[in-house]
Order: sequence, then C-alpha cells, then structure tokens
Amino acid sequence: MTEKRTPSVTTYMIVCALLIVLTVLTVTVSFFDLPGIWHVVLGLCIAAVKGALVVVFFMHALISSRVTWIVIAVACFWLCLLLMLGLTDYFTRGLVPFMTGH
Amino acid sequence: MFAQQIIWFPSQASTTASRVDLLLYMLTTICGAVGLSVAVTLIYFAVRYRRRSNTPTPAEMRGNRPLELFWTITPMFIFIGFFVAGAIVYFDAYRAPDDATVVYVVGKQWMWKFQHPEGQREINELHVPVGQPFKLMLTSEDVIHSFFVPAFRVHMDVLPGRYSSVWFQPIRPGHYHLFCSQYCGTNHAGMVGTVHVMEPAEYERWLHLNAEGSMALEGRKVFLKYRCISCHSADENARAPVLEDLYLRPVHLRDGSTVIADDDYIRESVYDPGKKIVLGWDNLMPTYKGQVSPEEINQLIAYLKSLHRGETPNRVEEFAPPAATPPINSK
Amino acid sequence: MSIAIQPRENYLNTTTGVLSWLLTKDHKRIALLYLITVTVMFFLGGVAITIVRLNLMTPDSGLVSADTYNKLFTMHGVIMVFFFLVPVVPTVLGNFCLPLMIGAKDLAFPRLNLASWYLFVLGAVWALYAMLAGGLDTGWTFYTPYTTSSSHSNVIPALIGIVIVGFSSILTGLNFIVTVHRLRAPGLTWWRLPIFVWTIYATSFIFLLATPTVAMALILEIVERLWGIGIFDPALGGDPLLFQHLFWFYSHPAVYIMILPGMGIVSEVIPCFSRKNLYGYTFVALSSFGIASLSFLVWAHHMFVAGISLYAAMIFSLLSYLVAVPSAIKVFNWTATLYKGSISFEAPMLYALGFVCLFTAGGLTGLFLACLGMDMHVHDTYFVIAHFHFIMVGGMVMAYMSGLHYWWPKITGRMYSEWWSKLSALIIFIGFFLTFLPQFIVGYAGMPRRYNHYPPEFQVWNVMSSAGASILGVGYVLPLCYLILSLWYGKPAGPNPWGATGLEWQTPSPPPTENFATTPVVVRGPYEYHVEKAQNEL
Amino acid sequence: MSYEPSYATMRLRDELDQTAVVFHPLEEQYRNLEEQHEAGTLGMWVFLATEVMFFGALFLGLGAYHIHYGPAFEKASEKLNWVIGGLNTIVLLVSSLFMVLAVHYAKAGHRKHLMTFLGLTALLGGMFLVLKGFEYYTDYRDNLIPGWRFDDQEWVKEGLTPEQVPQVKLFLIFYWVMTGLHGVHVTVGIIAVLVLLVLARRGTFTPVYYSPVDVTALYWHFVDTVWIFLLPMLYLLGTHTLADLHIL
Repeated sequence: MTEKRTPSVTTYMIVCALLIVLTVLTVTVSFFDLPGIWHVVLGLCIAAVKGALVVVFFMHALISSRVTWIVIAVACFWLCLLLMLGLTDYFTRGLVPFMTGH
Repeated sequence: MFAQQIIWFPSQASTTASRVDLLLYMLTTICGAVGLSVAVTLIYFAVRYRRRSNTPTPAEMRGNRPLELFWTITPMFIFIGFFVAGAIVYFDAYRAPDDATVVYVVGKQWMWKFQHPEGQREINELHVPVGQPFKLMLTSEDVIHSFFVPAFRVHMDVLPGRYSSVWFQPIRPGHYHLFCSQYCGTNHAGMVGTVHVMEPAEYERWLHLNAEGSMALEGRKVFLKYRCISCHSADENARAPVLEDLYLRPVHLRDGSTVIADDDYIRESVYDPGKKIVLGWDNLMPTYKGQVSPEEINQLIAYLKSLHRGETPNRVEEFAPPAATPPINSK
Repeated sequence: MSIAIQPRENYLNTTTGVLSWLLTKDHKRIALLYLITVTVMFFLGGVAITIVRLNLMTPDSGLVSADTYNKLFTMHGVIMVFFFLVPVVPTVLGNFCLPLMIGAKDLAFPRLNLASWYLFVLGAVWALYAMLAGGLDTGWTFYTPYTTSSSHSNVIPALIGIVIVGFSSILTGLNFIVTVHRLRAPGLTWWRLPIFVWTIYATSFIFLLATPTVAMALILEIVERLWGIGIFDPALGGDPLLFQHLFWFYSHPAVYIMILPGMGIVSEVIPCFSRKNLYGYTFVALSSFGIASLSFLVWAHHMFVAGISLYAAMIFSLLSYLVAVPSAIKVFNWTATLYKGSISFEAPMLYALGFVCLFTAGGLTGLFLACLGMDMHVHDTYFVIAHFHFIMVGGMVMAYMSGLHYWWPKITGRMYSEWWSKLSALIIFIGFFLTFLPQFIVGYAGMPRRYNHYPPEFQVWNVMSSAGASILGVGYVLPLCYLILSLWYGKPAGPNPWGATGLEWQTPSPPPTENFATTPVVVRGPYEYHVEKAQNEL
Repeated sequence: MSYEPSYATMRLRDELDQTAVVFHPLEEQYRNLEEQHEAGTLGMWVFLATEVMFFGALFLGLGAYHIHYGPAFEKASEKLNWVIGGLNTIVLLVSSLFMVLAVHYAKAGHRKHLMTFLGLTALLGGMFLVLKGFEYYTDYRDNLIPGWRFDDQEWVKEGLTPEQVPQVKLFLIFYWVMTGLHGVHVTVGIIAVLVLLVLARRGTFTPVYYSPVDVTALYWHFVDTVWIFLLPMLYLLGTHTLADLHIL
C-alpha cells in the first residue's frame, strides 16, 4: 500500500469548506450583470479550480503514482482536443465574407 | 460509344477541372514513385535475401538514427507541399468571382430544383452558358444531399436549414452528369441530373424559350390547356398541320398563295381560323376569339417560336382520376 | 527453456462442457469465443456485399430493388466496421496473445473480459435483429437528419446494438491497458515489449478516448428519433454537422483501431521470417503512439465539403498529413528489416508482405484525400471506397490473416496445410487488386458511392471489380476450410514452430490454462534472433 | 481464486476491533494484494478518463450551440431552478467529503467510522436525488419539458423571436440529457456505496484490503466533479436577479 503522506481529516475539511465557498462565489457571480460570455468564462474558471481541488485532494491524485497523473493529463488533454478542435469550426463559420452560408 | 468507355477521365469542363487534374498528376507521380520504390525494394529484398540452405543467421541490425530522421522529416516537407497545393485550389474553388450569376438550388428527396435569376425554373437539368461564372446557392428541403458534377470537379454538401455555396465556370459545351453524392435514402441513385453547357447564343435562346417561367413554356401550357394538341398533333391521326418549325417560314395556302407565319398570321389563325386555310387540310378549327386572351396569344407565339422538329408533345387523352386513387408516388 | 513436449492437459481440454466455455474466465477461451463470433459476422457482412457487387454488374440494377440495395450496403458497412474490423484483432489475437506475450497468467480483469464478450454478443444480436428483421438503410455513418427523421427502417435497435458494442470495446481497452501496466513479467521493461503489445496498447488508448463520443452521439440520435425533439435536425434548430463532428471524432481514430494492431502483427511476423531484429524498434514503437495521438486531430477531413468553415478545413487538412508520417516510418522500417535477412515465405510472411504493399498503396491514396483540392472532387466517390478498402481489407484483413496463421499453431497446437495457405494468400492478394484498383478509376471518373444504378460508361470498371470480388471471396473461404480441417488432420505444431523469440512461444501449444508453469523472467529485448540460435532449433 | 493471509492485519490486531487472521481474496493473475489494489485503482482512473470523453461529447454540443444561440440559451438558463442546482452542488460536495473520510477510516481500519461515513455518503446521494426530483417537478410546472410540456408562446412573450424558440428547446434538451445522465451516475454510485456498507458490516475491509472502497470513492468524486461543471454550464449562463428566488 502506498504509505505516502495521506492528507489529514483537517485537510479534507478545509478543502470541502473551500469548495463550498467557491460554489457560493460562482452563484454570486451570476447575479452581476455581465455580458453572457463572461458568465461562462468565470463559471468555468471557478469550476476548473473546484474540479482540481476534488481531483488533487479527494481523489488522492496528490499522493498517486505517475501513471495516475498521466491518465489525468491525457483525459484533460483529450477533452480539450475534442472541445477546441470541434469548436474551431463553430467559431470560424461566417468569418469568410465571400462564402455565404459558411 | 466505345471510345467513351475507354477514356475514363471525365472531361475538363470547368476552369477548376484542369487544376484538380494537375493535383492528381502531381500526387500520382510523387506517391506512385514512392509506392513503386517501396514495392520494388520489398520484392528485391525478399528475393535477394531469401533463405537458402547455407544462409547464416543474419547479423544484428538495430537501426540508424540519421536514416530514421531522414525518412521522418522528408515526407513531412513533401506533405506540406501537398497541403499548400491542395489548399490553394480549394480556396479558389470556394471563392466565387463577384460577377458570378447566382442560381438557387434546392435538393429534396430525390430531385434537384434550380431557379435562375431571371425566374426560370428547372428540375434535374441545369442549363448554363460557356465562359460565365455561376455561383450556386444550395439548400435542402429534407436531408443532406451533395451537389457533384464530376466534369466540373466541384462537390458541395447541400444541407437543410442553411445555404452552402459552390461555383464553377464552364469552359466546354456538352452535357454532363450531375450526381447527388451524399446518401439520401431509397432513391439516392435516382437523384441525378444533367448540366447542359451551351454556347452563349444558344443559352440565350434557351433561357427565353424553354425554361419554366418563360413565355414559351407558358405558351406550351396554353397549347395543352385549349387542347390544340388533339388536332395539331405530330402523329398520323392529325387533323390539322403540325406546328413544328413554323415560325417565320412560308406557309402554302389552299388558294395558292403563300404567307409568312409571323406573329400576325398566328394570331389571325387562332381568332379567325377560316380566313387562311393551309393547303391540304380542311377547315375544322372553331374560332377561339373570346376564349384565348391576348396574353395567351403572345405566349402561344413564343411557344411556336421555340417548337422544333420532333418536339410536339404526345397526344395524351386525359381522364379524371377515380375517386380512390392511391397517391402517385407510393408503389 | 521450457517444456518441449506436447502437453496432455491444456486450456482447451482442462474442463469440458458448454458451460465451462460460456462461464470461462480464461483469456484464451474468451479469445476463441470472439474468434467464432467475429468470423460469423465477417461472413454475414461478406454475403451482403456479394449481393451488392452482383447488383453492380449491370448499370440498371437488375438484381435487387433500391431499398434492398441500401439495406445490403448498410449491413455490410455496419457489420464489417463495428462487428469485425474494430474488434477482430484486439479481441481475438490481442486477448489470446497479450497475456502470453507479457508473461502474465491472465488479463487484469478476467470477469470484465468475459463481460465484454457478452456485451459484444448482446450488441451484435440487437444490430442483427435490426438488419435482418426489416433492415436498416441509413449507411454505416448514420448521418442526420436522414437517420433521425427520414429513414423508415430499424434505426433504434441498430443504434442500441452499436452503443452496446462500444461499451464492450471500452472495457476491453481498459483491461488491456491495466494489464500492460501491471502484469508484465519481471524484466519485461517497456523497451522490451513486442511491437504487437505496443500497438494493442495504443489501440486500447483509442478505444477509451474515442468510443465514448460516438456512443454519446448515437444516444443523442436515439433520443432525437424516439421523441422527435431536435438535437441535430436543422428543422428543429440543430446542426447536422455536430453529429458528423462527434461521429468522426470516433470513426476516424477507429480506422487506426483497425490498422494499428495489424501493424503490430506485421512487426512480429517480418522479423520472425527474416530472422532479424526489427529495424528501428524504438521508432516503430513510438510511431504507434504518434499514430494513435495524431489520429484524433484529423477527423474533419471527412467533412471538407460538408459545410465546415474554411479555416477548420485548412487546419484539419494540414493535420491529416501529419498522421501519415508515422505510418511512413513503419513502412520504411519493415522494408529495412528485410535487408540482409534470411527470408522464408510461409503463409504468415506472405500475408505480411501483402499487407505492406497494400497498406502502402492505401496510405498513399489517403494523401490524395487529405489534399483539399482533390477531395473536393473525389469525396464520396468510389475513390474513397477504394482507398479505405485498401487500408481496411488490403491492410487490416491481410494483417489479421497473417496473425491468425502465425499464431494458429499456438492457439490450436496444430499446423495447417502449407500449400493451401500459401495459395489462399496469393488468391487474396490478386483478388484484392482486381476488386479495388478499378474502383479508384471509376471513382475519379465520378461514380458516387452508394448508387445502385449508374451511367453505363462506368460498367466496365464495375464488372472488373465484381469479378475481382468473386476471386477475393474464394480467397476468404479457403482459409476457413483448411484451418478448420487442420484441427483434426493438422500435424502437431510443438511449442515454437516458427522458431520465434516471443514469450508466447516458450510455453506449450496449446498453452496450459495458467499460461506458464513458472513466471518467466525476461532478460532481452524482443526479436533477438541473432542470439537465439538454440531457440531456432526447437 | 486463492487467498493470501494478510500479516499486516495480525500486526495491527491490537489496534483493531478484529482479532482473527483475515484472508483476503487475491486473484490468481496477481502476485500480491498491493498489485491487485493498484490494478483496480488504475482501472478506475482509466474508466473515468472514458467518462470524461463521454460527457465531453455533450459539452461540445452544448458549447457549439451556445456559440451560435447565445441569447436564447441565456434566457433559457435563467428559467432553470438555480437555487436547487446550487444547493445540490453543496450536497454533493459534502457527500464527497464523507466519502473521502470513509476511505480515510477504511485505511485506518476503523470499521465503525467507515460504516458511518459510507452511510452518510449514501444518504446525501439520496438527498441529491430527492432534491433533483423536486427540481424536475418545478421544471414540469414551469413548462420546461420540450416535446411534452412546453409552450412556444410563453417564450415569445418573454421577448424571444419565434426563431429563437427552437434554440430554447435545444438548450433544454441538453439540460435534460446531461442532468439525467448525471442522475443515473449518482444512482449507480449510491448502489455501489450501499454494497460497500453491507460488506463493511461483514468486516470485509481491513487496512490492507480496502480497494473496493478506494475505487468506488474515485467514481463518486468523479460524479461530483461532473456536477461542478454542470452547474455553470447549465444554470448560470444568464444574469440572475433576486426576484428569481420565486422559482422555488
């Protein structure tokens, strides 16, 4: 068994408190009258921080082997790949003025 | 016919075609050379180093880093060349010239509908003049189709709910296949048509005489509406002269004189058919005064202008369909 | 090294009865279950395409109605892609050989492995039900809105079947990855892994990352069709291209799911029959990962004329060329492996050499399709059909045949007829060329795919193609006959009939249930033919 | 299946409430329990990577449509019950805390605490589902179910054009598919946790053998993480005002 420094109960509590604070924050942000895109950007940034906290502390990525980190990295990278390459098309349609309908 | 089967290249009927073929030649030459050299090397090695009774166990050979890098990086540069060449052709093929004539195209299961800017409409046939750029605005009524004319080397999916576009500039008169190349259901293979590329003068004539929405076609409808076809038919039971190739030709009358079949003569023949009777025929025709409107006369004249040998419609008796007819398109 | 005599007890006869097979956790038995299943699927798909090819002999479609024709080519596509090409090498040869090649007793999760097979069968039953009872006429690509709103055939059961099979693939891939990570024999470091293991590992990686998206896309199609609500249908506000993006995000990498294990097989066979170590091992191993990773970056090259944005088309075209580089590396290295070798021409080698030729041709014509200007003309024509059959049939099936012939003595403990196997390799090679070479030509001439009747000027090429297909058909039935016959009449193979170096050859044929009497310890890299003279004499 | 005596258990027995030598199931393909545990953990991580792509496909769809139909999506998002959405986030986060504590005590060999926290996790999971059910009821009440209960006119009155109404439906379909799928995952998780609870009661888990708890916890946290992303992607696209509180 990996006998690395397991986080203590206190650490878990602090992380959970932090997560709840961030949840309240993300809901609060939605009350500001921002342009639509900023709601998404801010919401996803906060969510990314929260997700990272869960993965690193609750899922013990911190004390896991290198292979686990590689799996995490690959999953995140491939998700980005799917989203970014897929959205490339959607962002750039209509950018070329002479191609009606594109 | 046989020659056509042997020559498998579709004709280069648009400005894009030769450029695409050039890409083909370039890719075939380079890739063919690479492929052949791999195959030849493979066969040569296989024969040269085949196992014989006295072949010793081969020595260790792990690889050679410079060689590996060479055959990693060289293809990369060649490929970037391919990309650039292809991208230029693609870019130009999608960028219609500003003066292109816009034709709207609607695909539906399983036909193509075209509408020219002057309002003429066609189904499964597209007439275009040589030398003039055409931009097609494509959309679909139901599922995805794809507009594909091999002779033009253009290809564009036709999507429901939005317009996509494609353009071409025909350079060679002829009749070319139009295919739907995106699978669209049962009769996908029947969603074909013809693109007629014509000399500009011929196209002008066609544009005014033949296409739906044109005077001539309206005239044809008038011709059928008043059942003119039942006597002026092209078969042996005709009871009146056939009207093919009539316009501006001399007509020999029963009284020995000759008239030129111009607009006035045609109008007169409809409103007062007994006045000038054609040699060899009896006067059976009643007057249509009060029935055929002046506009319809104009349309009839336009139709007769366009009516050439062999183009008279067949005489078809019309019956009212029985009450419980199944819809026509169900089998 | 280990036992050289024919063992009395092996995985085939250790327990008997149907239940002992249906409830087995032994990876070797599960591999055989898969072998039977996918072979049945292969011949079902083959029957469908036989009728299609017969129909295409005449331009006016004399044989079957348009509707039947559409159902037949859909059946061919769906079965061959989802139920044969994608699963065949990983589940049959991978399942059988992977634990043996890494010196493990079994896969990491044997029960999961059996569950995968049951999922596969369940999915196959759904899909076959859809296709045989009423038919499916959407084409294997399931494009919306045709699939969701226009088709009147059994779309939903077919989609359910394919989603289920997708999960089967995912679980298989998961199993392989964990196995390779955790169960390698002592001393078997990553750089001592046979290339087949590398490629199966890379394939599993694609299974895991690509399959979920197509499963989700198909689930969304089911939702859309079932409740008539719009997700992809433009009439209801959706975008049909979104489906194509999700579909090809899986289905392009899926091509590499098919071809990568084939490359692995060839990388085993060529060194073995030239008695040399694989040239540029590191590059070949890494290029497997190069292919697996880059394969995810190129999917939209199926959509160049589908209405995607110009920028996206440019980006995907450039990336598509990159994926060809690692494939080229492999071809060059296989060729170089032959150099100064001691080459013998048993059936596996013949198939492997055929693979290299056909795969090279298929790969090179892929460059034509990645070229934007060319694709504009040949997209959705027979040129595309010919190209991907060169990869999938000429490449993948040839490699599978090579692997099957290579490991057949290990699987069954028997040798097959040498003469017949060589003959069938030759017949398949010739039949293949005759079938698909004319399709390049008729495709460039403009014949669109999925046409049941066509202008008469294309007939010459179609007749040639159909003639070739009949030769190909004979080529595929032959191995079925002589391989089955070898079970009774084949002479015992012994543990290592080819004098090969892999760990799988160091255990008796057929192997005992626990694979190795004692866990082997690995001291060398793979393909060390120059030092294994003693091994060769076995 | 063979059994390996876990000597560690004997060494620790004074600290534990178990006194017998406990045998742990070791599958024959593994050399020892540690290897088996690591294989299980890696298997779960790899499976979760698959799940990421599974949900990723939905995120791509939602994102693609959001780019093109921004205003309609924001309008539709404002109608969702963000109060319950937010509350549920906290419920799941706390359940994750309990789950990680369950793992913590499993590793420490504290059976009672293990059972308590497993029970609490399942309870909060159940609470999530109940709240979700109530949220679905308010959606039903507010005509937010395209294809079943949906009124085009309401949305036109809200200031959307008739062309935007299908876009609202599109958003709602993604809302239903994504939350529904997530709900299925939560349900599976609750069942798994309950099974663990039964096993823990029987004393199956010890400091050397608690792999199922660890693996299930990974899954549970993942489901939590998915929800963390669903919250802003579905509920928080538009601008809320305090008046929106009435949607409860």
